[in-house]
This record gives sequence, C-alpha cells and structure tokens, in this order.
Amino acid sequence: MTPVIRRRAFVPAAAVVGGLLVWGATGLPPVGVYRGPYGLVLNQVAVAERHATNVVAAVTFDYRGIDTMGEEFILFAAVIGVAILLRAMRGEAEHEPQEAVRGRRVPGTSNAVRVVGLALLGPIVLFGIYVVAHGHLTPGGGFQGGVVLATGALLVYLSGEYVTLRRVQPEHSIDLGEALGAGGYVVVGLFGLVAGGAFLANALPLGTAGTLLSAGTIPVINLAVGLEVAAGFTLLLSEFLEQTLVLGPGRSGR
Amino acid sequence: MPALAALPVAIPLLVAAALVGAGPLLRRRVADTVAIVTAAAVTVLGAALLARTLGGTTVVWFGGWTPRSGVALGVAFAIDPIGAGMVTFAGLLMTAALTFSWRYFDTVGILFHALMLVLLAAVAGFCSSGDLFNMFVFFELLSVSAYALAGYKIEDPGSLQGALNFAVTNSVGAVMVLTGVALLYGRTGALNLAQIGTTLAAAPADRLVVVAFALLLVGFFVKAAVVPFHFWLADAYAVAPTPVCVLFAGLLSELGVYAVARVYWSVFSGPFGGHTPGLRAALLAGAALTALLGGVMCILQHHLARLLAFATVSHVGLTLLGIALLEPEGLAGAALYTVADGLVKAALFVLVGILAHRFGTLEELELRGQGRALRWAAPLLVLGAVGLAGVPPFGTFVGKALIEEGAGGAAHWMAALFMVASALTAGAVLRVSGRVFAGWGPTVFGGRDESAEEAAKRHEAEEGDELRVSRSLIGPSMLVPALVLLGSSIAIGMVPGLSDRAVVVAARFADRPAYAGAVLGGARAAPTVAAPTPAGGRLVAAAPWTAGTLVLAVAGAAAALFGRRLPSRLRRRGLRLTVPMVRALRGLHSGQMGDSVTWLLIGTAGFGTVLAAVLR
Amino acid sequence: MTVLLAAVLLLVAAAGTAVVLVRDPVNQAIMASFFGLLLGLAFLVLQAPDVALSQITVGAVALPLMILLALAKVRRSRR
Amino acid sequence: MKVMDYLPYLVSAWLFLIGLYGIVTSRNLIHAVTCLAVVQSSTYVLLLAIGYRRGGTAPIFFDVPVGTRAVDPVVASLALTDVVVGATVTALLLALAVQIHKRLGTLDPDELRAMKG
Repeated sequence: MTPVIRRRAFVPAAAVVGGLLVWGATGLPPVGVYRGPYGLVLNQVAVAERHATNVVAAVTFDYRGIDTMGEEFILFAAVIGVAILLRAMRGEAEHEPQEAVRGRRVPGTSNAVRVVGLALLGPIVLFGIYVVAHGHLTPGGGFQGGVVLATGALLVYLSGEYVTLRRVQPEHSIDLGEALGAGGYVVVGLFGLVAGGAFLANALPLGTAGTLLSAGTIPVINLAVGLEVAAGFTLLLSEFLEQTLVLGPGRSGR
Repeated sequence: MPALAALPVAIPLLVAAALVGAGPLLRRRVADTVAIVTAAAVTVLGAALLARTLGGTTVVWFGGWTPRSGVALGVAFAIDPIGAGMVTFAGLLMTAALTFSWRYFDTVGILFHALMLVLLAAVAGFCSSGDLFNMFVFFELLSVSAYALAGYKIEDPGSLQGALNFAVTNSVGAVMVLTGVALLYGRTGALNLAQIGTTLAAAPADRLVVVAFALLLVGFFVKAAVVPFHFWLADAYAVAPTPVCVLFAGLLSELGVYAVARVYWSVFSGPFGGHTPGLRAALLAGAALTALLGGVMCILQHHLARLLAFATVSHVGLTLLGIALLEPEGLAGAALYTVADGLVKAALFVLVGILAHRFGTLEELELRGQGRALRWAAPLLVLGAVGLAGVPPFGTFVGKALIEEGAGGAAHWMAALFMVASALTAGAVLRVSGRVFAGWGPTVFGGRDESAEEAAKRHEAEEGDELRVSRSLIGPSMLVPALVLLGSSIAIGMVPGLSDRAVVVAARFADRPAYAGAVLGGARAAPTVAAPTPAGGRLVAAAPWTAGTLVLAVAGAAAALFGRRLPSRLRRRGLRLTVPMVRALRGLHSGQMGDSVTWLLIGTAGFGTVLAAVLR
Repeated sequence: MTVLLAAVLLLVAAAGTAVVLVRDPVNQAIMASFFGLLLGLAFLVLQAPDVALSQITVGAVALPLMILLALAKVRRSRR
Repeated sequence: MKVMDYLPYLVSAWLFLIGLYGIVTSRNLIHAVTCLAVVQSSTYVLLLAIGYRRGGTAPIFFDVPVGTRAVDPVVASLALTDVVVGATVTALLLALAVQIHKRLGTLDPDELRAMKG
C-alpha cells in the first residue's frame, strides 16, 4: 500500500471499529457506578485479612500476586531483550569512549549542574526507598519506587562522568540486582508453597495493620519488585544513555 | 499435589533469573545444560499433570485464596488434559530447540537461554490459567520474550524489521485483548473465567458481550496469524534464529487458537448458545481463507524459512477449522492436530536450520543439488512433507479425521479443504526436497517476478552470524531433535484409542457448567462421558481423501520441478492466468508495519461487524 | 468533581491527539511527557493515586527520556 | 448528561484510534513507537473509569476506616502494573528502532520497505 491508499483504507475501518467500541461500551454501567462484586468484597475484607491498609497493594502483591510475578518477568524479559538488541553497538562504542566523552563534557555538564545533581540525589534516593517501603500502607510500592530510584541512578550518570562511573560501578551488579529481584519473587512464592500450602501463600506474621512491619509477604515482595524495577530501569536508561554519551553529543544535526 | 501446577511456571522463571544472576561466572556449556535440563523437567511435570488431570480438572488457588460464595478473590490455575498436554508439548519443543542450539550458534549468550526459559514459563502459565487477566499477563510475557528472540540476529536488518513489525502488530492485538477483558470486567465484576461465564450465562448476549468477544477473538487471531491478521508473521519467522522458529512455528501460533477455544467454551458458550450456526459460519470462513491463502503463499516462496512460515499460517487455519465447528469432536481433532502438526513443523524447521548451517543459505535455487552432500536428510524432509499431508501413521491423520467427522453433514467439504490446503504445503516441501537433494527442476522460477539479482541482494542482506558460521559437520545434537520430533508425531498417531479418549477430554473442556463447578465449587468435576463413536469408521472415511492429498502434493511438486516438459502453450496460458494474481498477493505481503496495522483494523471492522450481525 | 474529571479527560484526549499529530519526534517526546503528566492527573481524579504515581514516574519522566535518548543516538549517526 | 456518563469510555476509544492512526501514517519508527504508547494508554483510562465510584475515595484505608465508600482496587492494580510493563515494551521497540537506523540509515517505514526488495 502507498501512504495515500493506507490512509484511505484506515479511516473507514477506524470509523467502524470506533463505532463498535462505543456501541459495546454503552453496555457498561455509567461511569461512577461500579457494581462489583470483586472490588467491593476486597475493600471489605482485605485490610482485616492482609493487615495492609493499601488494598491496591494487597491485590497486586497477594490476591493477584501471580499476575504481578508475570508482569515483573515481562520487565525482566524486556530488559534482557534491550540488552540483546543493543549488544553490538556496545562492542563498537568501546573503541573510543574517552575522547567522545571529553567532547561531550566540554559544552555539557558544568560543575554547577554536577553539584545540583548530586545534591538532588540524596532526597530522590530517600524518596524512592520510602515509596518502596510504604507500599502496603500508602500509595506507592516497588513499581513506583523502583522507577524513582532508577531516575536517581540516572542523575548520577548525568552529573558525573559517565565513563568513570561505569568503571567504578561494576555493570554486573545491576544484572545481579535484577536477577535477585526477579528470582526473589519466585522464591517467596516457593516459600509459600512449602510453608503455607499454596504458591505465594503468606507464611509470615501479619503484624499490626498500619505499621511498617506488617502485612506479611507484601513488603518483602515489594522490596523484590523495587529491586527488580530499579535495576531494570537503570539498565534500560543506561543502555540508551550509552548510545548517546559514549558516542558523542546528543542534540546536533538538522 | 498442588505444587505440580505452579512448578512448570516457577521453575523456568527461577532458573532464568539464576542464569542472568550467575552470568559471567557460567561457561556456555553449563548454561546449555542447565537450560536443557530445565526444559526437560517441565516436560516431565507436564506429563505428570496430564496423567493426573485425566481423572478431573486440577484447580489450584494462588496464595490459598479459595473463592467465597462464588466470588473468586484470587487467581486460579484450572488445568485439564488439553492445557496439560500443551504444557508437555511446549516442554518437549523447548528441549528440542535448546538441544539444537547446542551446536547451532557459535556464540550465544546466557541471555538467550534466559529468554527461552521465560518463554516456556509463559506458555505453561498461559495454558494452565483459569483467569482472564492472568491469561493476558502470560500472553504478554510470551509475546515480549518472543519479540526479543525474533530480533536476536541484530546483524540482519531483515530480522530487526521483522521483529519490529511483529512487536507493533502484536502489541496492538494485546491492547485489544485487554480492552475486551476490561469490558467483561465492567459487566461482571469478575476476572475468573468460570465466574465470568456463570454471570454471563444468566442473560442473553448483548452488545457489550459481542464487542468484548470480537476484541478477544481478534487479539488472539493476531497471535494465531489468521488472515487478514497474518501480515507480520512471515517476516518475523523467516528471520528469527532456527531454534526460535522451532518454537514459533510449532507452538506460538497455535496458542492463539487455544486461547479462542478456552475463552469461548469457558465464558461465551453460555450467552452465545443460541447463535452457534452463525458464529460457526463466520469462524469457518476465516479459517478456510487462512488455510487456503497460507497454502498458496507457501508454494510461492523460494526462501525456505518463509515457505515454512506460510505453511504455519495454512495449518493454523486447518486447526482453527476444528475449533470453529464448536463441537467436542472438532475440538478433539484440533487438539491432536495442533500437537502432531506442530511437531512436524518444528522438525521441518530443524531440518531447514541444518541446511542453513551447512550451506549458509536458505534460497531454494542456491541450494539446488547441494543437498547431495547431506543425503541422509532427504528422507527426513520427505517424511516431514508426508506428515504435513496428514498421512498415517502420523498423528496429523488422526486429528484431521476427527475434524472431518466433526463436520457431520459437511464432512466432504471439510475433507476437500484439508486435502487442498495440506497438498499445497506438503507439495511445496516435496518440491524443495526434489530440488535441493536431487537437483531436479529448473534453475530459475517460472513466472517469478523476482530477478536472480534481487534474490542475491536479499540473500546477502539476510546473511547473519548464524549463516556465516564455520561449515562444520552436522552433529547428533542437530539430528536427534529432528528425529525425536518426527518420531513423536508418528507415536501420537499410533497410540491405540487416542481419538476416542480425545473426544471425551474435549467434551469435558467444552462443558462450561462442569468447568465452573470444578473451579468455583472447589471440587473435581466428574468427567462427562460422551457417546463413544467407533474410531475405525472415521479413519476409514478419511483414507481416500488422504490418498488424494498425497497424489495432489506429488503432482504439484512434479509440475513445479518438471513443468517445462509440459506443452508450452498450456504452460504459457497457465502463467498468464496466475502471474497477475501472484504479483498482487506478493504486493499485499509488503512487510510494512503500517500495512499490517491497517489490515488489522480492517479485519477487526470486518469480524466485528459480522459477529455483531450473527450474534444479536 | 464530574466537571473536573470531564475537563481533565478532554485535556488528555487533546494531548494524546497532539502526541500523534506532532510529527517532529523531539517535540513529540516532549508532548508525550506532557500527555503522561495529564494522564497521571486524570488517574488522581479517578481516585487511583497508585496508578498516578506510576504513570507520572514512568509516562512523564522515564519513557520520554528514553525516547529522547534514542532520538539523540539516531540524529547523531545521521550526520 | 448521557454523554458525560460515558465520556471516559469515549476518550479511551479515541486514544486507541488516534494512536493507531499515528502508527499507520507515521514516517518515523520512533514516532510510531510513541504513538503505540498512546494506544496502550487507552486501556488504563478504560480500566480506571470502569472501577470508578462516584464519591468514592482511593481504596487505601490508612487515614479512613474500612467501610468508607471507595473505588475498585482491582482495576487500579491491573493498570498500575500495566503502566510499567507498557513502558518496558516501548523501550524494547525503541531499541529495535535504534538498531534498524544503525543498519539501514533510515527510520521511514516506506523507505525501509523499498530497501527490503
């Protein structure tokens, strides 16, 4: 198809599909009316059963914990995929990283930026850890906190010397973090199988609802997910960053 | 033994994480061995599950959250023999694929093994799950690992484009599935298949149910590559590394069909119960189109992996025919056909991979006559063609016979369709065998619109690292998988009384109230006993059609190879008729991402409108 | 509340359209970040703070960043 | 009022279709991948709208007692993980696009097709 034919074929088909979607959606109750039962039952029982005040976390990490394990491994697979897809480029880049970075650094990072970046780092990392650790109590958890932590790592990259950092920080430790986070989730599941009779069953003391050390396995899984997401996004960002920084300045041309 | 149900998912995932974590400390062969052992373990677990579920559906609630007064709070795996059979099948294919890659890649990272194992776990979860959103999660998981595996050969631009088209088209399909799930959730407030089915069965189907069904159907059809949702497939399969193709062609496409069957019988068979004739007609039409178009595209290919990719499209259509009958017999046939046919296609990809490994090309013309150096592979390739044709003792014959019988009064039409489609694919493979191993046939293609120069250019572009490896001898690690795969397909055809047992199992799969009782009641459902049909009859009925398939396939291959000896007037007239059609068909299969997505939307509009018409 | 929700959702629809129609990829990435932010806002109004937090960190920060980095790479090698 | 009741569903359908339009007409793979992110976001809007309850709070009973009218926690859980997963899939696609550009020097889908022959 040429672009013109494609557009002409697309518009009527899209109109029909849009019509079907809207037609089907009018079979839903009006927005604002949720009849349940799934969510209504959980809102009633989850806090008592799981001692987690954040019901979303209880659903994500326990009632539907197997889904989240799958989602975590989607992240795992995607990160591996990016590493595989960008592998050759890395090989090519390693020839002259030093000069390239020097070329980048002169107009780029000033000391002021570096200071501000590093000053921001502390609060960001603290915030990330807080978000991960309080996932079972208040909004947040491993997914959100993990991404926050990864942006903290990015800050290190941006304000520091990327190549130096790469030398200092062994790349494998991030792989290891990812593997630990992903594998840790499965281990918690297997632990539940052995100690609690079902995969992912909670076999830890539940504690007092509303306190940091409560909700049994949920904070543990949150931690595993936080580790996995932080390591995974750091890897993703650094894979893309490696392309640009090591190979030269970003915005140029055109 | 609730452990058994979760382990085919948990073990490969844990091993994959461990492989990545141990990373640089591992030697290549250690990683190979660990991965192969893991896949073999999943096969054994699957077989154990299969044996166990023959007595009744195994239901396991994660986290121990059993349902309360009919409301599922957690996620369940509800495994019946068809699901357990798919897990076993996936484990077997993965074992074969990983064994094959032992010698196939010169350098392969641990990441490859990790991705393969994640893919295996995803398939196991997908086939075990009794929860709609959970199915979606595993569907996404297997898709994402498949995207990365399809693009594995980064030196090959074709591979990257194929993977991108694959990923974008399938992601759109996944969004459609999720939209369908959301609509059903908005109506029923449930995600458990049995619970949704029970709630929906209480009322006749309305617009929401129809649209949700259409979205799920289209989303799964994209994965299954049903026409017109198949445009991404050839580009992705043709360029993926052979061990990955073994899985893609053997299993991945069929999973889309499996999903349609699972979702239809557990959720939609209640509300759509009164509309089966219309629905059947719509599904049969799509399946027949897929089988025929795939077959025609198959004989038009000169690149062996593309040829097999279109054979996959065609045979997915045949499998879907069995499901589309909406009868237990057709379903039983489709289940057997999926496994037996998947084994044959996987074996064919292994053989083609051996050719690529040895000769460094997959272009049929360049391989002409070269196969003499690999004489022993010739009978295997021919055997594979025989398997595609559905000839006894291959299991494909039993599956085919069941589907044809399930068609009842239309059995002749069904048999004719099977005959034509599988004669096309089997004939194409026979043609390849003749050209490659005996050196038969012309050195150019008649009526082709691709010049030798273009082919050479494309070949050059496609030659990636796997094709440039040392032309070492073919070791047993490459031969044995082919033998085992073909042998397993034959073994399936020789199990006595298998087709009768398959019908019983399928009847249970299709029994929605029994399924709901097993899942929500927490009890094992008593197996429904279907009226046994004499197995001999259906096999006898299928025999003449099978002979016809073989004759057509051989004749077609002979015409392609020795067509020059036909009177030239006849030939010219034939070419004049077919060339424009061929050119048009090739033009449609552009491999352009925007085209695939446009076709996806056109197909959705078409299917949606038809379903809205027949289901209301 | 409903008016607020409607207003935010219309903004989301407009921003989504803009993401598609802005053809220059760099401007598009910036638009995508804005779109991600608006989506996060909509999720807050829909009483889903967990999702909103997730959306804002991912959709408004991490994803546009990756797009910009990918573009930077592509632009550099185009010269 | 009828339209207001269904507005989120309309917005979701619109995002789905406009995103697809972007993919189909795109002249740049990275642009197309970003459009795919718009397509994906349609499901988040749909899910959260389905679980929304007028006057309900977030399903977090830290400051409010259990029994307070709250929105559905299930859709939030589904959407929250999906947001992260969607982004990683997008990252995978971006990596593919970057590699394609490296190998072929263009990101235009139509030029790429011509190159494939």
